[in-house]
Amino acid sequence: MDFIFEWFRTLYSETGVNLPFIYDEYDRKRMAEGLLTTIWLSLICLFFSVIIGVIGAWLQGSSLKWTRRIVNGYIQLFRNTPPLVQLYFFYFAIGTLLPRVENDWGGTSPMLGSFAWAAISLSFFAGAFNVEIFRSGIEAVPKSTVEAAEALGFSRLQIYRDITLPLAFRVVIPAMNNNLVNLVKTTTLAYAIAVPEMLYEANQIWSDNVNVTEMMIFLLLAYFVLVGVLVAGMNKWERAMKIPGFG
Amino acid sequence: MSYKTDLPVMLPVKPRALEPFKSLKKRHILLIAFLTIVGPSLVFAQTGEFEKSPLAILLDWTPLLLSGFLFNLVISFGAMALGTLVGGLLGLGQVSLFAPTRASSWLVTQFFRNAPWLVLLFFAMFLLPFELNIFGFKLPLPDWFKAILGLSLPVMANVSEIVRGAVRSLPSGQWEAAESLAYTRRQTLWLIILPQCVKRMLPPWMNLYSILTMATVLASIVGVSEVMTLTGRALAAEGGRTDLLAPFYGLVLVLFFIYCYPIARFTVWLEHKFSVIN
Amino acid sequence: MTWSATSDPMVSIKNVYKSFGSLDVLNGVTLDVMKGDVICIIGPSGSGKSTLIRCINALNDIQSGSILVEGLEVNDPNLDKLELRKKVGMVFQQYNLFPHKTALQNIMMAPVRVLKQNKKTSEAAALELLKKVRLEGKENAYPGELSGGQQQRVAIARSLAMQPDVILFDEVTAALDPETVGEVLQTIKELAEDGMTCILVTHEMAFAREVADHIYFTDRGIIVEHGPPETFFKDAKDPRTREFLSQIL
Amino acid sequence: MTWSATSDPMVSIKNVYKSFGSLDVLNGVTLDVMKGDVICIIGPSGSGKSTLIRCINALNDIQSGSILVEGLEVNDPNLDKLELRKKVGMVFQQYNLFPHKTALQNIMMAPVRVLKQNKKTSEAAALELLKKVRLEGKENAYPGELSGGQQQRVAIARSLAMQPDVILFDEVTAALDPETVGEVLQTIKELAEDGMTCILVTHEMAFAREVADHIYFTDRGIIVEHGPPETFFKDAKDPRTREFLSQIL
Amino acid sequence: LDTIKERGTLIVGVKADYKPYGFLDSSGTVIGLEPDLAQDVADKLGVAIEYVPVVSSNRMQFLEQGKIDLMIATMTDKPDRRKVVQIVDPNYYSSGTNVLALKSLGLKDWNDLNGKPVCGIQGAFYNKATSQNYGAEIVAFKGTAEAYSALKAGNCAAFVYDDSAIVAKTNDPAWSDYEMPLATIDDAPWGLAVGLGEDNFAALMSEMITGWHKSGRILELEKKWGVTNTPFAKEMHDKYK
Ligand SMILES: Nc1ncnc2c1ncn2[C@@H]1O[C@H](COP(=O)(O)OP(=O)(O)OP(=O)(O)O)[C@@H](O)[C@H]1O
Ligand SMILES: Nc1ncnc2c1ncn2[C@@H]1O[C@H](COP(=O)(O)OP(=O)(O)OP(=O)(O)O)[C@@H](O)[C@H]1O
Ligand SMILES: [Mg+2]
Ligand SMILES: [Mg+2]
Repeated sequence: MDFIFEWFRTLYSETGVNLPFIYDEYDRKRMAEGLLTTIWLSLICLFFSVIIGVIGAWLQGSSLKWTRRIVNGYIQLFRNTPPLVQLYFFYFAIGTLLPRVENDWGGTSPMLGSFAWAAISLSFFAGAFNVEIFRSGIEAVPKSTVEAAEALGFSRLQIYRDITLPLAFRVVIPAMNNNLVNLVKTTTLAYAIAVPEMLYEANQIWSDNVNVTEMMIFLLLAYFVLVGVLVAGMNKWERAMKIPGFG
Repeated sequence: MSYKTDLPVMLPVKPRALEPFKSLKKRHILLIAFLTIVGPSLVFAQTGEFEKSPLAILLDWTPLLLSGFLFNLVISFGAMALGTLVGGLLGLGQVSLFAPTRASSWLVTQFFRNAPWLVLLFFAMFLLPFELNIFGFKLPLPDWFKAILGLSLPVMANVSEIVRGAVRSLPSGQWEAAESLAYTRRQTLWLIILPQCVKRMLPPWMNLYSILTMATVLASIVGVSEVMTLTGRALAAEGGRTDLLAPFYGLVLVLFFIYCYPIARFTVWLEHKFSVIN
Repeated sequence: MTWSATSDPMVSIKNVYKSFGSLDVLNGVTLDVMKGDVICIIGPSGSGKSTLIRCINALNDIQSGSILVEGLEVNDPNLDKLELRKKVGMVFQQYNLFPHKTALQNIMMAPVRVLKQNKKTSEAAALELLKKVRLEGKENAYPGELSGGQQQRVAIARSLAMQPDVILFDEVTAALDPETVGEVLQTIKELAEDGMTCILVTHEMAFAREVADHIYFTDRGIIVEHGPPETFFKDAKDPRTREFLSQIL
Repeated sequence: MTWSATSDPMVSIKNVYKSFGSLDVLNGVTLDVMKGDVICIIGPSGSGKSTLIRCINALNDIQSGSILVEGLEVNDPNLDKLELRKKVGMVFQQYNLFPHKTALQNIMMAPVRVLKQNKKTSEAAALELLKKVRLEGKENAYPGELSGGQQQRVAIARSLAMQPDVILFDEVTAALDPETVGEVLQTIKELAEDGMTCILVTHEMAFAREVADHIYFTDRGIIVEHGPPETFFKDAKDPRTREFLSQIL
Repeated sequence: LDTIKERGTLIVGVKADYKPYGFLDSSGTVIGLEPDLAQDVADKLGVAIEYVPVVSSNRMQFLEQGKIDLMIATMTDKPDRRKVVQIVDPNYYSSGTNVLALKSLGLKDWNDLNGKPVCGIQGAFYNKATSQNYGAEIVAFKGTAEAYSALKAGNCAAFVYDDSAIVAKTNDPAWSDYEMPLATIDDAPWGLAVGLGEDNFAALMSEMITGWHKSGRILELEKKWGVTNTPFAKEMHDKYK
């Protein structure tokens, strides 16, 4: 290991290409934490945004007018305002309205920290898109298939869980794929509320080392790999979900 | 072995049949405004901790914030124009017959499409010089212009994909018919293919514009004096009062919503209209 | 068994009216089906055959009249639909199998989920049913991998798995290739011979003549003529019936 | 005019081989078409009829053999495709009109843009052609506003506007409603009577018998049998041809 | 200098988010201690004044490009900066690093910050020092507004920033529960700058700064903007009196 670090240190002194997050222990730790935070935040948001999508699409099919209206209002509000402002609104505005808890350094702090708010805000943002995506998937399931399940005595919830949702899922994977890739890219916004994700840590490092170019290129490559892994995973999943005999 | 069945299980996702175009209703805005601005201010007003009510302060600052929002729009127009221009060329490159052009256009498109917008913005902000030296002329590159450049990069990549998608979505019969009438490839592209693509490209293009407009607030992170930056400055000037946060950020939300929601509705309407015609 | 009105009917339809918006589809339909009966409903397109059959199953509700299925009143807002559907099976023109489940799973699912049957027993029963519809060996095939006729037979087995007292068939051979129609009709015939109560909508006159105990002819939402097949096909009285039969036969 | 090999043929196909990947579609096709001839190519689906016709127009390239169109070698990498396509018109099964242009513009566009004709003259010529295909008054209609048969006639007029020496028709009536097939066939018949050289792929046997000077039957990429319609339909020798004809007629 | 007179306006780069040194009022004009100093210069020259809001990352380039004539923007005087712009002697002001924290927290020493979340400003040079030397967990925001909000909301235990700004804050009634409990570190003078080669202008400015110190103008402005008089300002006043 050490000689690799040495090599990068020499690279810096010889060519000026400065990659402190490889050879410097402090920066390496920061960068690794940033990467982990980004992955963790992405996974949490992926999970919850899909949950929100599934539940929202179910509520949208409700027979109660007001339930549908509220879901629609949620979708329109979150789709038509900047995610960054949503993040600020959640963190600064709503965060201060919630009850406070004792913290371990002798004061009171808001119930939720910046990471939690980033996770909530981004999940709601991506969830708004997922509701629409699932809704269109559900509409693509033929009515007659649902009727067949009805005729077999399935309840509404059973039909949704066993028939509609599994079929809708398969139709929407490409669209959802796209949305989730966007979500991973959007996690960079958490930078603005000081969530120590990759962009934040990179920014700290370039402030200290004045190596913007190197950090920038590293960031672009890192996101490229992250998005690539996600897309590969989703494609694999799509193939696994493929129904034999169709398409 | 697979049989043809009529089971339409894997139908492509269809755009939802829509009621006729319905524009934003006043009460919708009022509701949102209440939820985001007035409500939180009232919660605080009852605590009576401060001398001047949050709403009054917000009203003081509104003209300035509006001017900041106009600046966001200027940035969005600039980035959209630039991104569309370059992205259009890149998209044509992606359908070129010349393999190296096709491959390199594809690569550039994918690269900028998969990078986070914010990172691209930082990219433009920090890696572009403060001024360009062209033949001894010093062309200053102010921050807002760099923001336009930075935001136009992802726009460019997305426009490129839109163009490619639209061209690919046309039935191959159109190409063949034109070919057998002895049109050159260029004539086919400009006279037959692209005019038909415009209609297909319009909805995704408008969608992209809406996304771009919402992304202009990212410029605040790199210090351009747009609405979020001004909001930050206003809050600093008012001394970091926590009761002002909700109304101020709420106002920004409302501003964007009023601008972007009609665009979204119009886009869905267009999509629906075109899908009926075709 | 021949048609009779003496003992208690299994399905009893009385004076049923049904309209979609301003379109009147059923204009007072009355008919009874006894246990073990096989009845066929024939008639021109749009005459309300499918609607009638769907009403029996509460897939459509009716405006007025009464439909009694083994004592359950279908036209009752407080009807327990699950109870009804355990008694009444239905097979559709478009088969409507669940495409993401294998043939076996399609058959087992409802007994396990709805009747809360033990998985083992319902699997055994499902395999038995697959054998009955002559599809041994296809249990792990997905619907997309089966021909139309095979799919339709799986659909019949799926319906049988719920052990209904009566099965409704809505033009179950209309979407099939001519070669596979025979397989499906054979399966239904065997069912009828086993004593299952069946209500069939069909355009296959030869088949109707062979298996039906009683034939009903509908036009514009009413039953124009009915009778046992021997008399029905030979000496229909109503001019519309005669015209229809002359076109079809 | 009857089929002969004495004078110079307008289209001369010699020993053409063509495959898509590992799929051999044309396996040595040879045929000649004289000026003013109308030839029909018939054969089962997938036998390579469309592929053959598309090769004449260089929409598909060939692996080996030679296709000469008025002395132009189509299988020549340096071929001026534009020159070829000015000589050869083509009408497709799916019409492929340009949906964003009116009927008149569809017809005028190529003469103006490709042949650089004067706008006035080509407009006059286009109107003349519309009259010929009996669509006077439809000049300002968009393709979406025309029936299938009308669209196909506009497509024929569009092809004629380039004043080609030979026109290729690929099952031009296959996508049409039965009522409008007649209009289109009538138009083609008039063309043939005017002395236009035509190569037709068709399943309309009666039509082929009436207009063709010579009929070719293809199967699995080779010409199995050919001859003038009188003898072709009466005493085909090849068993495959006979089987095909027995199914179709 | 001639161009300024010819143009009739003096263009000054000032901060716009740094209360009380330079900040916005609700009409969008910049006010504060530094703009007042700039106004003095304009008055002296007899020309109108125009403010250009600058941030740390662009202020020197603006001066280089000639986009602004004069920069009074809380810039710390550093040797490498003197290579790029002409920093005028003597320094007009000074500040160091300190923290703003709740009185109830009872901070006494920088080491008390160990393990606590401390708000900061992205790109500030003391972030790394605070976290490496004293073990604080820096939570860096892009601007002061966010940092103050986060502190007030209780997201951090303290806010590490320029002491002069913190002093001003503690005088604000809304912040009466907060204090500046630690000893200032890294005290450094602020420099006012003009473009390289603008020697005449630099000489004039040098004279102006001496004048401000002499007359006690700086002390007076500190009072006006609610800042307790800083040791540096007093010392300079004594020195030039
Ligand atoms: N859900 C519905 N909404 C509105 N009208 C309907 C609906 N279902 C059926 N109809 C109409 O009711 C009439 C009877 O339809 P039904 O399907 O019962 O006829 P059918 O006798 O089964 O005809 P076919 O032989 O074509 O299946 C038709 O005119 C049909 O258009
Ligand atoms: N572009 C292509 N790529 C691969 N295979 C092709 C292509 N075009 C045609 N084929 C294959 O070549 C074979 C011949 O096709 P062709 O369209 O010439 O048949 P055809 O005689 O015109 O049939 P039909 O009467 O159905 O139109 C078919 O098996 C077809 O699948
Ligand atoms: Mg029916
Ligand atoms: Mg063909």
